[in-house]
Amino acid sequence: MKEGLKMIAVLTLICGMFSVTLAGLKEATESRIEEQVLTYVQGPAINQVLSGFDNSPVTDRMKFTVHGTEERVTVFPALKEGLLLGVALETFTKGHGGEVGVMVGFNLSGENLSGIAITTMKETPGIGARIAGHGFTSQFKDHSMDVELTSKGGSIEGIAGATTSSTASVEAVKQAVSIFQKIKPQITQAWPGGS
Amino acid sequence: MILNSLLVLMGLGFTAATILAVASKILHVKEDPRIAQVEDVLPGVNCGGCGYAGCNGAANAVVEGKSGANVCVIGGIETAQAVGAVMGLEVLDMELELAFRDCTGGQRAEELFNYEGAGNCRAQALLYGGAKTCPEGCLGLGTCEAVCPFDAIHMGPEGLPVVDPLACRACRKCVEACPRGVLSIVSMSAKLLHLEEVNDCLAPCQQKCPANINIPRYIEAAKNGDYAGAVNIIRERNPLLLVCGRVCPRPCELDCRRTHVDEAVGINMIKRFVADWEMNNNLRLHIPCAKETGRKIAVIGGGPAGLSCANFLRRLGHSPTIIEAMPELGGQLRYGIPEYRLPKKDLAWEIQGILDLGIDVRLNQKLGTNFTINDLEEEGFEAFFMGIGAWASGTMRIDGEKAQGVISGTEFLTGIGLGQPPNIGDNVIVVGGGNTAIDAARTSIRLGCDVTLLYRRTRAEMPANIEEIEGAADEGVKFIFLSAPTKVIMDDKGKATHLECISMELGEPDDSGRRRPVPIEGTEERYPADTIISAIGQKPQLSCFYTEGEEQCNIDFTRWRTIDAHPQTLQTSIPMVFAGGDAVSGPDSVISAVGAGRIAARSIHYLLTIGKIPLADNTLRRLIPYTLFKDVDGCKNKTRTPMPHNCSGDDRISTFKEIEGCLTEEELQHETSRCLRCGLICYDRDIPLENVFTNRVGEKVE
Amino acid sequence: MKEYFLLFISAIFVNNIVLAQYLGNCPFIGTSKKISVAIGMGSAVVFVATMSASITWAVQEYLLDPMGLQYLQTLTFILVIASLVQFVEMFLKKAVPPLYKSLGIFLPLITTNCAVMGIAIICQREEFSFIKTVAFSFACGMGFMLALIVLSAIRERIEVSRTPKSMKGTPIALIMAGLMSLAFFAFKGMI
Amino acid sequence: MSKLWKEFSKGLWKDLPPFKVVLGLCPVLAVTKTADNGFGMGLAVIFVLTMSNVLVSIFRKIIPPKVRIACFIVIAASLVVSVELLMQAFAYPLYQQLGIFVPLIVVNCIILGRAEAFASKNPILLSAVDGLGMGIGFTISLTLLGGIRELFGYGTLFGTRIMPEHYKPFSFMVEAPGAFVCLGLMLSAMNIFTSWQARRKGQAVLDNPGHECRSCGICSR
Repeated sequence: MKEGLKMIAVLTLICGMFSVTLAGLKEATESRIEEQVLTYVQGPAINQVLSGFDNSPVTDRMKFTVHGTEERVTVFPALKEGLLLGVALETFTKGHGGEVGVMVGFNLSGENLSGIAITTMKETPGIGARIAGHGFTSQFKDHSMDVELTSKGGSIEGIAGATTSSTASVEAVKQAVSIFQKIKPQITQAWPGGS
Repeated sequence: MILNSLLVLMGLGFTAATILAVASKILHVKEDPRIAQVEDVLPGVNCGGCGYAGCNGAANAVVEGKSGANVCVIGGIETAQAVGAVMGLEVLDMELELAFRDCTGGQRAEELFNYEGAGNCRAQALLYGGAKTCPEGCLGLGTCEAVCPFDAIHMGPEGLPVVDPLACRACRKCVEACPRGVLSIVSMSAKLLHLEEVNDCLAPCQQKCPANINIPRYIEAAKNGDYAGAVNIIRERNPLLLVCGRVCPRPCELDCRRTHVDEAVGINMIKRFVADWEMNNNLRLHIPCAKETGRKIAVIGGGPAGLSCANFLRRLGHSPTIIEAMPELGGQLRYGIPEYRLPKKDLAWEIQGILDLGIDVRLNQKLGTNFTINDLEEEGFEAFFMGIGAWASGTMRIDGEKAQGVISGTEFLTGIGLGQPPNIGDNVIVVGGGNTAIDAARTSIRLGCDVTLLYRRTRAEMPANIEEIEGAADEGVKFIFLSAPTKVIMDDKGKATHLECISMELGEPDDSGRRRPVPIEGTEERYPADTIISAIGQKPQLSCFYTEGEEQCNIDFTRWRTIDAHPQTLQTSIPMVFAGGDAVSGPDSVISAVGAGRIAARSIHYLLTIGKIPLADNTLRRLIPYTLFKDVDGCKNKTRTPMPHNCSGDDRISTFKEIEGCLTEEELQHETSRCLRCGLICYDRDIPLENVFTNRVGEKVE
Repeated sequence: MKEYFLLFISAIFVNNIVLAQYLGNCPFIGTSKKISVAIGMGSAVVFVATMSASITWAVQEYLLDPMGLQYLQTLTFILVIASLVQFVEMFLKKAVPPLYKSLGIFLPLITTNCAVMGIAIICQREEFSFIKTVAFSFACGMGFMLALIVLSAIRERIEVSRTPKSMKGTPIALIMAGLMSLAFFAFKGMI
Repeated sequence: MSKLWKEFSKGLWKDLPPFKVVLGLCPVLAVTKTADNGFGMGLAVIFVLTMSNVLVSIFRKIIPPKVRIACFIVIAASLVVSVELLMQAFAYPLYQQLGIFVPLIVVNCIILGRAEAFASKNPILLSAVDGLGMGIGFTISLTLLGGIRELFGYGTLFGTRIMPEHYKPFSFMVEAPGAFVCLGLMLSAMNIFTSWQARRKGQAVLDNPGHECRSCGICSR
């Protein structure tokens, strides 16, 4: 029994010791990791949906509270010579195999979408996963804020056989549009508008 | 977050450790604590080399006593000692096991086809079972060499694997790898216990030998000058090599393949040479014995069968006691075979060597008179071997047999052996054609008598050794063939004076295959005789098995009034009683008795250790037909060395000096060089073997 | 139903855990010398992989996610798997000795089998539901067993054929595994 | 000093993983698509191996033998988590590339093998040096294998184009089959080299220079 107790004690203590160390390390690296994740996961998507900027949208990101809700949204601005060209924000909806993450870019000048990019998704390979393909996402480039699938009377062609995935991504864009519209005043306040 | 992490991880660690600790208590399988200790000292590599499922399995086996402290093949002596320390076992007592190659063929073994596939025996074996003609022979591609983890096997120059005894750890990898079963892991005990099987590599001589001595191997050793090696090889099957070197009727030489070239190899002369070499140099080579078991076994009868059985039991680690009715050990060797064939001092030297292994002896104790089996059982003996021989003479079944001057051959020879030669007068008639009859006749010659030997068939039918018959004729024994006694003529005092005989002719063959002699009416004749020695039909004396006043005894006999014993195990109708030698077979050769002694020892060993007597179904029972060739080609003639004789003339017929002599070293060299080194079907040719392909065993393709 | 069927096919053939995902290679090479051993090891992996993936799923769902401690995933998983394996070993030894005899000796080898840990982590990264986790981990285990048995069968034959001396043993086994992996590539077109 | 050097250098040649001691194959096969990845993985292993050896050596006296393996695992896993965090913070692309194999460092037999076979029996400094040597050896092997596969598979080395323009990348090399075959060939080359070396020195040539999973004590627990 004594040996058993010692076993338990040693294992527990070692676990405890390392947990503190690790937690400390986690605290210390947390902000840096976030930065890295944004740079390497969201960064490429932002580059796809925004263009013509000369700043780093990830470094200049800001968080806004959506009016009327508690939700906080990270917005990535595209600036040129300090003036705001457009913004990008990421939204998530439930897809076929899990969350579909969509980075949606907005043109401040024309009030329409500058493009979208899929950041994360776990759709069925070869079918739903085609939403990430160029053919699907490019439809959104310079599209008006009013997006809808053709099946529902809109102008976006869904992926054949992957209704759920197509709907999910369109829903995400719609969500982003509504958020954008709600926080637009705050955005223009935060960065000097270019137009 | 730090707090969360701390709590979760500590909780997890605590839970895991607690569950395991509790589980190890609740789910504790009652195990010998030594299993864990043994496992701790094993290397823990789970390599499986020991043949058990991992180190835990090996530890289990050790603790259960299924395996010794040297279970681990890779751990070496340190591990063995550590395991031994845990188990309290003496490590050094463990019997050494080594890989052993049975096949001797190698490159001289003929090939059925020219194989050019992958250089691996197992690959070759997939193709019609391999290219060698011999179904059991080594294919020689060295798979064993490749699998040996200890670098202990190397392919020798003859295309056969050579095991390095120092490097071999008996891991069995080679045994498993060999598709032909050429290699086996054997200890000394295993060799002693092995009953020859038809798929062993057995030369005809070894098959024929009643004791299955590995003849080619000892001749090979003798040829290489390794006389001690030869002696040890013989001792694996026959502890009485001095005796057999002198008196063996050598059935092996009958089937020697060399008989198809010229004459058989003088196998027994070679045996005698190495046996004499040991005795003359008074070497007393060390005879290894297995670890003491302390099991007591009574060996009743100190003749060749009893001596052999006691010898092998002792070497297997048991404690036999020989109980002998006569004042000295040796049985028929001492009391039946005359001095001129087997000098008593040589016999004594040989017996002493066996007793020196640690065998107890009780002399002058006769079964049934001085003790019974029940007495011995109460004394703590666990098994019994009956090697009581065949000492009772058959009767001639003629009138006047009770007359004074009529004695049996065994009686006569025993008297001589005891140093009390009976008064036999001048004219002696010996009746019978066996070795006992010849021995009696030749002994009588040496006592200065005029000896006539009466046999009811012809010389060709005499069961005695040809050399013996010739020797008797040389010494002046007169033979009367085709003549049978009908009546003993007595004088008034009841003393025999003449023997009346009738001539016979040979009729139809009887059960034994010999032609039955039929008397010819009216041909009676009388021969004068002071003494008539009847040397016919010895039988075991079975009266000792009957307790006084009882008709029945609980041991079964055959209809020839010998002890009934299982032919392969020699077990009698009483499970713990075994019997062998003349008592079972009727009068037979020394070497048969020696072989029976070993078989009985094997049976007793198994019965005492594992409770049953295992028998392979491919045990060698008769000669393997395809090994007996009609002709042996490719060999030049080499004359057989004549038997050297020590004495001649008067010296020979008037003294009991030993007649036959021993080879010289040169003669030995010549004789061993005549051996064809036969394997199962291979043998040494003078011509090289290249391009000799055969399509059927033993037959050459033209 | 079709989804699960596809999951099975994908886990066993298309994304075979050993041949396409490079997981569990040490035992794959180490225990593939004999078919009998391969079968024992394979079934042990199927068993342990399924079990540990299910348990780690629960740990992640009810412990790590609510507390926001995803970063401790590696640590907790390995701890849970190691204790689980040891527990199962003790349990089998007590409760089902025949099973222990055939499977038990392989269990200790599995603690450090990256296939088991890898399957658990993949299930988390793919955010499978519980049922899917069980199905997926079982299928992955089967994939491992399949590859292991096939390789051991090949190696038993290779053993008796002429291989260059330098290739004997592990090198030729690796090359065989490579060719098997190439063969399994053909399944890529299936889904 | 010579003892330290001996422990250090054995990982570089005598017991060079994974060639001399076939251990830790999964990362070897999986992350060696490019020399970069191999090198990065190697660095992570050096860190974990050295640190775990040091820690195990420190704690070796207080750990009860029955939970020995569990404790070693916790130590190794904690180090792996640290590596994960640090890699995410400072080398995120590498973390993305190595993916699942970063957490799987914990089940790399080398880590537990060295902890069990060496660090749990030796003082801190020796253990550290042993871990460092083994780690560096492992890194060299990984980088080498990665380099070869990258060179033939992409025509580049550490991302720089090496092969002539018209070289058509042999993409077999960077796929799973290529990994197996390439490692097999390298092991075989290693065998040839070892026996050549032995022959040159006049030593007996061993048929199978230790390519057995024997040296890793861990499988046996």
